[in-house]
Amino acid sequence: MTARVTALSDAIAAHVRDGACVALEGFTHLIPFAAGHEIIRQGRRNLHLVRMTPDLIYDQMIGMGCASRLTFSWGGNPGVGSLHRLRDAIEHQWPAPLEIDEHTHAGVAAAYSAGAAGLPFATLRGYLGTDLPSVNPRIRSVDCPFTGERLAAVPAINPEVTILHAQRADRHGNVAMHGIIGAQREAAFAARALIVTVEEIVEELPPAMNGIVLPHWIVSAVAQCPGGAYPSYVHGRYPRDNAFYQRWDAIARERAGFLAWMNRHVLASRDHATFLASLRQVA
Amino acid sequence: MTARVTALSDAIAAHVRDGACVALEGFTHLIPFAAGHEIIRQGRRNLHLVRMTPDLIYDQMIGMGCASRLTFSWGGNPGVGSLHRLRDAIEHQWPAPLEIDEHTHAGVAAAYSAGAAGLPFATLRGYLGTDLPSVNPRIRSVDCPFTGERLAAVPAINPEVTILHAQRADRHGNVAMHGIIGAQREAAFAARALIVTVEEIVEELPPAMNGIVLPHWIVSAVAQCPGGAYPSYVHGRYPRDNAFYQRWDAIARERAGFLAWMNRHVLASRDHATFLASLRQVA
Amino acid sequence: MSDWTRDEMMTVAAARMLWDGCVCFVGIGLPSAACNLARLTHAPDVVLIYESGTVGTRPDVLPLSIGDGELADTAACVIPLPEVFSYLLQAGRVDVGFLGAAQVDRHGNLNSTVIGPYHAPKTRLPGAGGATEIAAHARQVFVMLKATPRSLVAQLDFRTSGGFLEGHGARAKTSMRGTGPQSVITDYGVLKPHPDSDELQLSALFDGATVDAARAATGWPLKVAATVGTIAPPTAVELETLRALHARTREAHRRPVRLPA
Amino acid sequence: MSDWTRDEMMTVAAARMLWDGCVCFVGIGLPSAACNLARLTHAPDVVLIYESGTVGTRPDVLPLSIGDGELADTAACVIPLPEVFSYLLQAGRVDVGFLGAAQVDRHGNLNSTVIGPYHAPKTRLPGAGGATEIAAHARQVFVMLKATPRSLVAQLDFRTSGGFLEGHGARAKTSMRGTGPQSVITDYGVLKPHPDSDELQLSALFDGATVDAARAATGWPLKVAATVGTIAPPTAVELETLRALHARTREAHRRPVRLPA
Repeated sequence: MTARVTALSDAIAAHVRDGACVALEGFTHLIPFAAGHEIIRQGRRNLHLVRMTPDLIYDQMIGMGCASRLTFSWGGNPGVGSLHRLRDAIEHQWPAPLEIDEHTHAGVAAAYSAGAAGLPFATLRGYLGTDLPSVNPRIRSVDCPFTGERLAAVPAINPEVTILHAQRADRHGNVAMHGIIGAQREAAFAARALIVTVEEIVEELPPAMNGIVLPHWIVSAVAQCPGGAYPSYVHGRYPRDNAFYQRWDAIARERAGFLAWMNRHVLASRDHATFLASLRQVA
Repeated sequence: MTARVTALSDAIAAHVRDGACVALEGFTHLIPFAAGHEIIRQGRRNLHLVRMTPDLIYDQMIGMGCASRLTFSWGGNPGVGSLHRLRDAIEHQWPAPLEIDEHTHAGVAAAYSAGAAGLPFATLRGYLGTDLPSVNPRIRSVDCPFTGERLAAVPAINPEVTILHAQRADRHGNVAMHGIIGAQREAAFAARALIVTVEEIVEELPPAMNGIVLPHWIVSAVAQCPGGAYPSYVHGRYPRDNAFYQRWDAIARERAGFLAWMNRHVLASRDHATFLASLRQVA
Repeated sequence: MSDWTRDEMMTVAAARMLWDGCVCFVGIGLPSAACNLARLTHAPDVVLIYESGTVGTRPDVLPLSIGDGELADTAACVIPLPEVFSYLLQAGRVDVGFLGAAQVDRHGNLNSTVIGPYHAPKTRLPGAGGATEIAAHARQVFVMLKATPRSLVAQLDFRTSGGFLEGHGARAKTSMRGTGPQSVITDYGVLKPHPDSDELQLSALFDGATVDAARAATGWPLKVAATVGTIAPPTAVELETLRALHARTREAHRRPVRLPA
Repeated sequence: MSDWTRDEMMTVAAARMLWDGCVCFVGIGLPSAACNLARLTHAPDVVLIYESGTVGTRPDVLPLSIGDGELADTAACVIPLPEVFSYLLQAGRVDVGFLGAAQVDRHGNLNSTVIGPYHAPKTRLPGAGGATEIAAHARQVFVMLKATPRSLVAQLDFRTSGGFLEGHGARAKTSMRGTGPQSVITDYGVLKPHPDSDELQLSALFDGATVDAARAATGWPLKVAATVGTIAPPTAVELETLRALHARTREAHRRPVRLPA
């Protein structure tokens, strides 16, 4: 399979169905906001969202009613506080009940890695001394066939669709990224379909050697989407808008204010460029 | 612990004891020949050698009587044929019996990865349809606690000492490498002690970002050793001497010729520079 | 100089616990400030690891999040997140794990998951993140939190990360590989585990803090070590370095970000 | 042009089996020549993976070993070897695995480990390397070897890699994920498995080869497919491309290497 260079809206329409298990990854860096907004615009429902650190983008998707289940390991606004929409969904089932499948970072990282490797489960020295296994039946154990030691086991994560943002792709769909990469490669290899938005599509990528490349034949669709990670950041292109993360705390605190903001900036914008323009008007 | 910049002979004397489990890694590229020769010069015995692809360096170490056990997955002279000293040890117990612990590449790679991760075993979809488990009791199985599937399991490999060769280190002992890297990082993280020979020690390494760096606090000793991977190669420095690999077939075919060559070039040379000089005289 | 805040004293006290060259897994917030203060003062070669994969990082300003670009630019290397947890933490290569929490109990167990019942939460907190495995596998753990009877509690609402479990050697019987929370740094002083019972007890007070104040801020009947030390107030160098770090950080985070075009 | 060798015919026939864009895990030797010939002729976008971690590589000369620097210089990316086997092969992302072997049996099982008993070998061979898992997980497998009654054998001395096991659907009952050896390319023609019995039978002959010669070179009573095709001889372009590749390779490997100083 060779990656199709396409419009983001077409990629989402083609690959993200209602009820799908979808992972938007990016650890602080390269968070695919543009793709998340497009999923909101297209009104997807009952998604099983997976992400180590539900960030503002999942706060928005959950608050807009896209999700019915969340697999995660840390759900906050980093350095700021709560994700109010996530909390409202968990604490008050608004706008819909949200089943949660809660893990630790080590557990999700291992589960993505197992998914990438085509294994049904991951083994780790994890979940020791924690109550998590008492609330999550998906955390089990396995005995070492050599030492007899009991270790933790989690099921592999194999998203139907993984969505990433990256610095560049070439016209064949090879994707290059650098900087903090979290568990993105594992989430990419674990997925049945992989959508990547990029800042720029170039004719040819430079020789990569040991650099991070997602080869075109594991990429389902590439969409050029400048600023697509904003308000998170793209190493070498634009910094994280920490002030926006701080402002989000007030925007998302109340349902009405949240909905008004989403309507004005996301739903009223036909694409990410328009979304960014709408923010520029406010600034 | 901070890495000591030291002479190779001191590093081998300090870390490689008779009977130790030792892994010299490097997949075609960056094979630590200088370190292997130093182990031969220091007359180590009963080593448990681990390496995915026993290359000329293990042919030499085995032929010189350093090893009593070998964990491996492919033992040949790549593109040329047999390793005659390895075969002589297995077929005729010369110069000493050699216990073999035979795996597949996937199995050894997984075992190093498990060792690096501090897990007692690795799980893989491996050893299917092969007779290897019937001759290697260390290949076992584990059942997935979620799906019930039976998978292969191998014990983690945690060498007492892993030895690598790399392009550069800084004076703190941080090591940078690039090019084909095989399972070197996994073998490094799996080891209790890590010795690295490098082409060059520099004051400061350039910023690495996603490049391959072994941080100084996992490195036990660094030794500057130009040409230390010859006749294998160092990307960006010198090419593989394919002709030498072809010549080795004749050198190693008979015991007497092998011993004469080793005596003349390795034992009679006090260090790797002298070894290289002795080869230059022949050429 | 005596016009320091309790936050500053906590940060300074925590920083002093790190030694030069130690390998430290850094949580965000107070731990991040403490670790970088140590690096900028007595421990220039402390190895700071953030769970985002930045190893040996030397940020000029404190990150707001755990994955700011500054951390990557100044790192010895940036590795995939799964390797941080497997090759570094789980393999036992981290000397000190530095954690915060919403609640700590008398045996150093931590809650950062939920206040109230898990399935009907009063307040849903962010959750475990890296904390559970840091608490299990770092050779020792330092915890930082402000003391109130609602943070130092007799009973956790949820145990996110294991300290000494039920105490009296319970942890040593598990496969948790580190030695557990050896210091809990609060804003009145430092708690350390009793060698037999593993119960946290008052081990040292900040200059100006009292045993009574410490007890009032603790949700269980706080025991006091045979000898309670006094922690020297911040030195001028420590305070200046910390305040300059915070000032640089504030300025950097205030700098307006131009929206990408 | 009819002055081609059997080696050349084998290589050309194997190359033709690859399609443009297919993801191919390449063994060294004859498979490597075939895969690169395909890339230089009808399949410019074939994705070649060598187990050394070079992905999407486009070498100008054939590597002597599986990890020559040329492979890294021309690769789309170079990844750690454990990922080649886990993320690419085991996860089922490889279309074609290309293997050689010392022995093949009638059900496409392969031996590259030992001639004679394992514990008292007559000839110790290199062993499995990547072959066992390539044979299990590549979506299909092509095998290349020169036919003699000692290479196409009734009974393997050791089963290194599974083909159709005992045949008659035995493989499909295992957790081997690929469809197994769909073509065995010998120097007289191509064997393919019978759809029911999984037994390899003569499916096509090279120009000039005969059924009798094929039978004489096979260590079991070779069955012949209902219709046996004839494989067109190498075209001028194929032969010229292959010979130029070999000439470049010979010259590169002959180039004296200066000993490092």
